[in-house]
Amino acid sequence: MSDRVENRLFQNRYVVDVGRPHITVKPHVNPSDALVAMTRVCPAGCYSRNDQGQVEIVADGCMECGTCRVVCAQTGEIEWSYPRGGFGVLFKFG
Amino acid sequence: MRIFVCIKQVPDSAQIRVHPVTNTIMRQGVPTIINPYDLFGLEEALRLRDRFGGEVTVMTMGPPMASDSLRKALTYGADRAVLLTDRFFAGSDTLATSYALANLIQKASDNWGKPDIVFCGKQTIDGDTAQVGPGIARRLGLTQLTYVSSIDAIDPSHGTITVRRRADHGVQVLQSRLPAMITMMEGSNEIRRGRIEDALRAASAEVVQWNAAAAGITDLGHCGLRGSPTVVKKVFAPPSREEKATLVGEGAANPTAVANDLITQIFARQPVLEGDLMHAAARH
Amino acid sequence: MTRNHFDAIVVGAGPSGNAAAYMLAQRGLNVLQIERGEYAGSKNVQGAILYADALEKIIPDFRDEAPLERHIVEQRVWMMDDAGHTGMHHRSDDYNEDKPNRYTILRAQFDKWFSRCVKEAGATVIYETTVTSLMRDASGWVVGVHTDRNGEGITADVVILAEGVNGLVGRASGLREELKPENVALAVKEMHFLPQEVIDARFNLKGDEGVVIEAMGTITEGMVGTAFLYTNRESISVGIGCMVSDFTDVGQATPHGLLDRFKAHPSIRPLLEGSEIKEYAAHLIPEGGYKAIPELVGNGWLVVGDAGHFVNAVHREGSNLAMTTGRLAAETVADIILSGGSCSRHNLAAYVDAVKESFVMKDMKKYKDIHGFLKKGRHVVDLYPRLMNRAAQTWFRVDGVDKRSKESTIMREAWRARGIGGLMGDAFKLMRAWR
Amino acid sequence: MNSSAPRPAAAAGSRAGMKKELPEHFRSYKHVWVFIEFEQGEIHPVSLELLGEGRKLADQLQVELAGVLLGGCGAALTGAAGICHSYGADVVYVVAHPVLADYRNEPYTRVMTDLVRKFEPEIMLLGATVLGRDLAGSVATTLQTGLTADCTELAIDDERSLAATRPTFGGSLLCTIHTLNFRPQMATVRPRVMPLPVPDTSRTGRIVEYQAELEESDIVTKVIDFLADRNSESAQLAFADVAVAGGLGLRSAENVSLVRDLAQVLGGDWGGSRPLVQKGWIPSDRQIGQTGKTIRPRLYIAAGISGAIQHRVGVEGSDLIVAINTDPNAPIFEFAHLGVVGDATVLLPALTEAFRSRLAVNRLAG
Repeated sequence: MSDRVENRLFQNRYVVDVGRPHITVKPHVNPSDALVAMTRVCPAGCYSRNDQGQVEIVADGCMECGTCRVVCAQTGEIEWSYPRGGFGVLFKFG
Repeated sequence: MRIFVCIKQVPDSAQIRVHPVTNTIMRQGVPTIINPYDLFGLEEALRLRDRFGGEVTVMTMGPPMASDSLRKALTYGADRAVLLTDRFFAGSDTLATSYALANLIQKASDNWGKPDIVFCGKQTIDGDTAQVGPGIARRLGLTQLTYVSSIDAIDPSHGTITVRRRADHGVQVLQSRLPAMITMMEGSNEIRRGRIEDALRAASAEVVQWNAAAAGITDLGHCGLRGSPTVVKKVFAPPSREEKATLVGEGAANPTAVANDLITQIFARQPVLEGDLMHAAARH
Repeated sequence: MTRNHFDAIVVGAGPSGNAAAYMLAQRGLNVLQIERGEYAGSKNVQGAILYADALEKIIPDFRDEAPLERHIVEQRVWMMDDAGHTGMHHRSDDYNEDKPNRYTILRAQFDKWFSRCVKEAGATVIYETTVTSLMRDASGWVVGVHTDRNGEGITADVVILAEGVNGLVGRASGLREELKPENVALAVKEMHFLPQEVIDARFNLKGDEGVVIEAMGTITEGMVGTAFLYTNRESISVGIGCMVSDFTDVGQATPHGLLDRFKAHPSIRPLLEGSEIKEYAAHLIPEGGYKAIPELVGNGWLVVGDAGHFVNAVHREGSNLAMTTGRLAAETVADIILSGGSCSRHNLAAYVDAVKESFVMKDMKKYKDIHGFLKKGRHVVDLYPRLMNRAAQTWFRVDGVDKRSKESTIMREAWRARGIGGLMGDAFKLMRAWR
Repeated sequence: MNSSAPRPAAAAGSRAGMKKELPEHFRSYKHVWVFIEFEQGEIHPVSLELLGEGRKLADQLQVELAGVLLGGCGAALTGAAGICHSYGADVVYVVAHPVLADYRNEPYTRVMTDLVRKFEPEIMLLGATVLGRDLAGSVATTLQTGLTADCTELAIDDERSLAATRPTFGGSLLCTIHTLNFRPQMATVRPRVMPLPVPDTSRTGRIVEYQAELEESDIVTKVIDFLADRNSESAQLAFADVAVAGGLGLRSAENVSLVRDLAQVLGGDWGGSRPLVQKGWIPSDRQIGQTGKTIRPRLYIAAGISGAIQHRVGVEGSDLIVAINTDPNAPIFEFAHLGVVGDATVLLPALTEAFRSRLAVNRLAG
């Protein structure tokens, strides 16, 4: 039960920049192992695989750690930038 | 146009949690923000200024740290910020708050001229009363236009304004006269990001700070706890709902049977709803 | 020039950026600091332990005002297997000194305070503004920054990049290479709130005393990493971190699953019992060590803190290296500008020399091989803790077996698991890496 | 320094906080009043709910319950006054004047304050509707009395004082507020919190007609149009009595129509969870949940929505939550009132049909 990552993220504070996701997965047919690994390794559980096997991202709960950026740097499958100033996660304790 | 915008620094209520065991409120780390409803008023004010020229003054009553919120309003592009802060205001209810703010607006008018429009948020997210705006309007004799979803026309030189206002079953189109106190509906606009120049200016701008005396408030009997007719006697957490959903339609023969079971249960719990739905269906 | 020109622009308001901006403002320079979060600290995550020395050199009387949680009187290092832990506890009343050496802090609050100091020192600080790129002149010299706000770019004599581990600006501008998964650790952390008295009682503390637990072992499921538990005034920070490359290639766990397992460990669970979680955070830690330190200066720019990979992974130090590099950078820049010099690569090299002279680079150098050792010798994080716990249990359990037999059981198990050559080799390599 | 955030009971020595003898000039204030919202020829249900609640308060205080009806047409108001009687009012103050035909703050405030000064009620209740909130603040400020907004519970304490309980901080806390030394004690009350009383058509009462002195030329605000919601296409989720929403359990964009069909039969509005917006199946103004809309309908039907905490926050205030989901362990069953474990794409059409025939049958019978 406590493994449900969204219940943890609910404790966090976010200002979501609606309609401007700061991370996007480029269109693909077969994701690389690195990208598939993110469905498990992303600490915010932002990545998931759809029925056709492609990896999708919903970045609303992103904590901007950069893990996916580093992991997928070689494959070039994702576009990663910081959210616009003031948007994204806002740590209360850090 | 000369526009005043009243804002309030509030705790981000989305971050407030009630401890599930002790049933007490957990205050640690709850950040303060500008009351989100105020931002709809601020944005509308900035748009009017951009269109007609003039200036936007943001103001608030609050503790000294409320100047952070005012400074943030400056980064959005407001021209001037005023903070009314004094220990005499502690514990103000809506009546005492509207007294202090009306005086603040009066004093600001003496300094910088009378406003054409005073914007307030529809309500605050901590108090949710929606009463301070109307209170200010009443005290200053401003035209009261609450729950405005758009300003359709405005003529500052003739002092006329046409707005759409949210009513309970539809939208009223109202034509009225300035000066007015307007509260904007949520979703009617989106607060801008200030330009880099606004951010730089705000970083070093002075936030004008007045205490009660500086704002010309001499009758402290109308301020703070003393000036508040209402008294909070008790604060408590709502009881949490323990029981889970009652499952319906288990073992039913087909979807239609499940649906009928469900409808029976719904109307058993909401007996009035059935009549109202019929009523509504008949009207269609 | 225009009113948008500054002596220096500092990108980021973490420990390194705040240290740099503060020192520059103190020296009378016209400084602009740009932070992308709503407030300083809103994007920052750390355990977090503050090492007094580095901050004292910047704000000597910081103890009077800074939001500090507890000063640390006890350090526990735990080797964990699935059922328990074997460890070392060091506690001393000497730590209850006038000016304690280490404190736990909450970064969001601490950074906010530090940022206020920066403003009071006279720097211009803007928030909610993301620097998107560096502005360069025709010769490639860095002359300012562009932001994600509308309006013109802002120019300065020098740009100090204190942008943190991801370091997007510097990377996008080609100042340094992309991070490698084997050079960064991903750490996740939760904030558990408990009444102060409960924490005092559970950890045998009074007043502002605090305890730090660092743990390694089977909790990281074969990955290279550590877990931690720090006491704050009325909360406990609990977290775990492993190398990113291990997360992808070695482990099978999710980061939060790993944290859950650590929290459920019989040695940890009672410490957190009844707590309320109020935040879940994740962050990267640059742990590539000495060999991963990028180019630090160039014409019109220099790099400080995490962006410069300044983290001592062995001693879990980072924020003190950040503050120190920020301070050293500011001193270099102030010397140059106040003497009318230009912030060329050549002149800014004085910063690199200063870093080399300081404990920062000396420590980084000392452990330059430890990283490779841990990576190759994964058994250090898994096998040895298991062996230690088995050994401890064999040793302490009174069960009618004579002590000499127990000793030989312990040794036999160690040999069987790793072999005498392996054991000797590990000891030798570890010694060399540590030296 | 909050205008209304909870603060501790007044500190000793503060004037308003101390329980004093009510000032002499307020002693004559008696009776409980309910402002009756009367628009487009109909009484707002919240006013009838308040008559039910006001009846209890009046009985406890052993005073009269009065309704206050303002409007443009005397005949219509008389009819409405009869309804007020049947819902429990002993007396109805009727003010008919052409200026009062449509609600406007200025003339309504003037008439209400005049009435209070003349007839001196001790309690005045209004619905916490757009109209009620617009009016209450002006009236309370003019009368310089206490107003507790958005109440969910009313009671009389043992000192004959109105104890008004209201949620604050977005509902995470409740506080009970008194107006001790000023009259009338004013409160606005949320719609659908108090039960609608059963009318007694045999009940009668008095009507007091009051002549307001108003001139249209004195009123600066003119109503130039009214655009009724029922003629509007845009999402009215925030105001709908019934809301139906779909989640990923719908499985395809085409199946969103199943949600829409049910909402239509129920005369309600429809929406969906965040993933549907992200997939582009529904427009963003129909997103329900924390980052979308917060809704408080009387009936909320969630089809194929697992009920992550973000969604829960957005719908928790609904009177009755019905969940349909294939996963019996879905979190939505933790906070729904009624649940069906099953496929939403199968159940929604069945439910639509069943509702359609049930409402039609009843209509014929009625």
